[in-house]
Amino acid sequence: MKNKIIASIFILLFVVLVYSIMQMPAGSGTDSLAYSESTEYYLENAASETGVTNIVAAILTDYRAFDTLGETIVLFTSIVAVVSVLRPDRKPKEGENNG
Amino acid sequence: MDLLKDILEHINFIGAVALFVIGLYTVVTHSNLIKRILGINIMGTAIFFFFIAVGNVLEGAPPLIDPEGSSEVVFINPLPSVLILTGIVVVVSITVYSLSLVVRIYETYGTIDQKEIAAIQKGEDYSD
Amino acid sequence: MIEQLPIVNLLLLLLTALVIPLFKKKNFKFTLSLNFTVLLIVWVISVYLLYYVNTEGAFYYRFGNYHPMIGLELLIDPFSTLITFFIMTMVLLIFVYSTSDATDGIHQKEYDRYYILMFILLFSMYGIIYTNDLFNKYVFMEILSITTCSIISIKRKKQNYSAAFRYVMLNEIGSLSYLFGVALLYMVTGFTNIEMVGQSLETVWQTHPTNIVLAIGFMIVGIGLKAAIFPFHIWLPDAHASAPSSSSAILSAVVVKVYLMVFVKILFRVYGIDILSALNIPTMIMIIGAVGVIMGSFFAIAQNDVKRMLGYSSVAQIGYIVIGIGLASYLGLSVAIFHVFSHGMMKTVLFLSVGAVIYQRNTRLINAFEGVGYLMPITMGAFFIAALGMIGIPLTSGFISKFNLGLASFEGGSSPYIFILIASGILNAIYYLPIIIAAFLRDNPEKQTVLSKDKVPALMLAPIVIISIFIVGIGVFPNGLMTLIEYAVSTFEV
Amino acid sequence: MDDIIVRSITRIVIPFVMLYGIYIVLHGHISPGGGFSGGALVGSSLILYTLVFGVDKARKKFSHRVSEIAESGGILLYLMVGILGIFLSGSFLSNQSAGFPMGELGSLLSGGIIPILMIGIGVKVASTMISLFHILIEEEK
Repeated sequence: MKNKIIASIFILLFVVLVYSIMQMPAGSGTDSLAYSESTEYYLENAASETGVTNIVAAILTDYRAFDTLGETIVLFTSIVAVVSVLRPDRKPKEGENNG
Repeated sequence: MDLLKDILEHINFIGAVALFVIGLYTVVTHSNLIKRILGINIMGTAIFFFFIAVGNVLEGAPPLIDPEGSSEVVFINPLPSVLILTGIVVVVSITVYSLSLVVRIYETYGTIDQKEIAAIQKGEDYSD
Repeated sequence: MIEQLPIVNLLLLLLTALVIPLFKKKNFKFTLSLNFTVLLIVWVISVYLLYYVNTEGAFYYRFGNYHPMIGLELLIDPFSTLITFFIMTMVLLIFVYSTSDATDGIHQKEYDRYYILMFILLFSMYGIIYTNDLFNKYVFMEILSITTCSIISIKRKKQNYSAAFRYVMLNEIGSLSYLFGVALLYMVTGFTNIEMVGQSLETVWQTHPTNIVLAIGFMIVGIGLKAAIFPFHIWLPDAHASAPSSSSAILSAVVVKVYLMVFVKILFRVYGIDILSALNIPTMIMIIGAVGVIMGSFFAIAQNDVKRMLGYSSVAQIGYIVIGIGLASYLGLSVAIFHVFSHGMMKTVLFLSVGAVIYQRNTRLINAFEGVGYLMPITMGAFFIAALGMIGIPLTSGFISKFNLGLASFEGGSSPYIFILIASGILNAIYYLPIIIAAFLRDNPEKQTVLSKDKVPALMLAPIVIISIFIVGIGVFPNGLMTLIEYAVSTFEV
Repeated sequence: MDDIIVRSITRIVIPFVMLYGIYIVLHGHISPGGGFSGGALVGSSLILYTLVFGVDKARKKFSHRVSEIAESGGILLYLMVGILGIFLSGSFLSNQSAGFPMGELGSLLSGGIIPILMIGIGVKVASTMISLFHILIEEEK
């Protein structure tokens, strides 16, 4: 019975989301709101400013390079985190110093 | 009739939202830890799908400029593709970390079911 | 040269995190002193930036000198320098404590991993507060959530693993719904820079309100989950109960506050006060905060594990800050930021003194605190001062924030919240006083009534004593901090 | 998995997969792909090697020391390029304004710091994948 209620809550959430999506701008053309002047700037002078033909790579490593730096740090932290969890320098005996 | 046309226009976003709600449902209701990690992955993919749907342009070419001469080609919006490149790596590293936790939980609790873990915890709450 | 300082801060923290694994062979004292010098340098730079920004005015740090519409930028203004100053002061003192108490369940060889994670945690907190771009903030929030989970799960106990796992799951739902909010905003504005989104939202508010309403909802839920605001606080008590005391001090005194400041930044810079009041979001936030204050204190009373009780009392104190934010007035915001400072100090003293008690007496059950006052006068003295602050007794910073919060809510025309403040003061007394009474008035099992010095290393006691002096100091002369907060709050048009 | 057919096939396939991965990383700024996808390809070829030839042989090929250097190396390369940008043009990670050689559009050496950063990211992603895989595999024993 309990998961019937939970399921109906999620269906209600889905219906609300779909209803609100129907009011959102659906324009998937160059006139859509997301296609702002920053996109036009990227497409027009990314090649000339960064000398690279793949604009995604240009944005990734030149305009928003700090994002990608954050990205590599996420990778570095995930290694340190997994090593701190899985790589005991000696087998963790239960009842190690407590508290 | 225009409702159908309207839905067709928004079909990408509706699909993304459906995936998002499914992922949320999996994370919230399932008690098996691995299934909850899968739910997080579904939610992550749903949001990246939504990002791409936002940046999509009908008959838009991938944002590669050919050096010879820029014939009038309509490109898609490159920014969402950059953002989700970063997002995918984030969801991967979160999944790896939570999987390593699940390995440890299985080793110490002997089970990966949230209810059993809670029962064990309730059983010996102050053995600390 | 001055405007390079923010990047110098970030790079120093990052380079130390990368350099520590190379010093495996050196003895551990070398790494500790290296870490301490770096933290000190970054603290000095943050203080200088705070001074510079308040005198010269805010400035931007643009990566690659691109226009903010194209590239990323850091915004160094009175608000971000004040919060980074708070972060670094707290972490510096907690670091001093953790050098000797890191044995609390962490293996000898795990030390360097613990400090790598702590430095990356600091790097991501600095990044969150400095950055002026919504997606960049999301990337740093992810780094913060991985590092906070791993400083909880670094202790090899099974409670830690399950607490860390639950924290990862809830944190991940939080950041993904925040990202969904960012996607919705991008869909309507085409920018991810905070100020540009804020400006274009005013025009878009008339044409596509549903997008903005959905984005506000997802962002509030997302950041609420991460900042442990009341209905989404489930992970905080378990995480605190099992984590090592220095990490739970960092977690509750600093990390949660950073998310609350992100909450303030997004509400008042991205959306602006008129959209918020059109949807009467501030009243909703105040109700959430008030419920959090009361329920948090109720749960805290029912605990008998000290750390879990402190975790619930953190949830209650976060409710205060949320009420301050919800007032959405000049005084309300300055009270919220003041309470970030005062609660940060008090919670750090409480957690570190409990850690010292665990270090010496290996127990953490509330009813095992009998007569500890005689055995450890300094630690329990500091615990006493901090507990008074939490209850809100005059002469402590806790009283100042409660008094101003009452004033602000009275001014803001929502005076019923004053009763909530009084009720929560009483509830705090109900769960803090028994510990103090047990510690000082009852005699301990060893029947020792003469005051003996704490058998705890001096490096652990120093931060506890320093911060408790500050609690009383700021309680008596708050106007020094108040002017800084005034500068910070003036950057928001509230 | 010491089946002779699988071992010989992987011995043939792995160099090509790795070559293709390196190709994608190097041509990241001209054709689609780049640091992330190229690094993932190189990483998966290493994982294939570990799966087929077992962890201890793979550990000899890609030891702890190497994986640690590759990890911090990737980020240090990134930071050095960024700091270079500070000295040359006063802001972290700047490219054209820092006067890096832009090269001719569409050629391999075009785009200033972009190919260097792409290589940094590719090395980082590949070493992260392979060392995570090794940690998780070693946990079984």
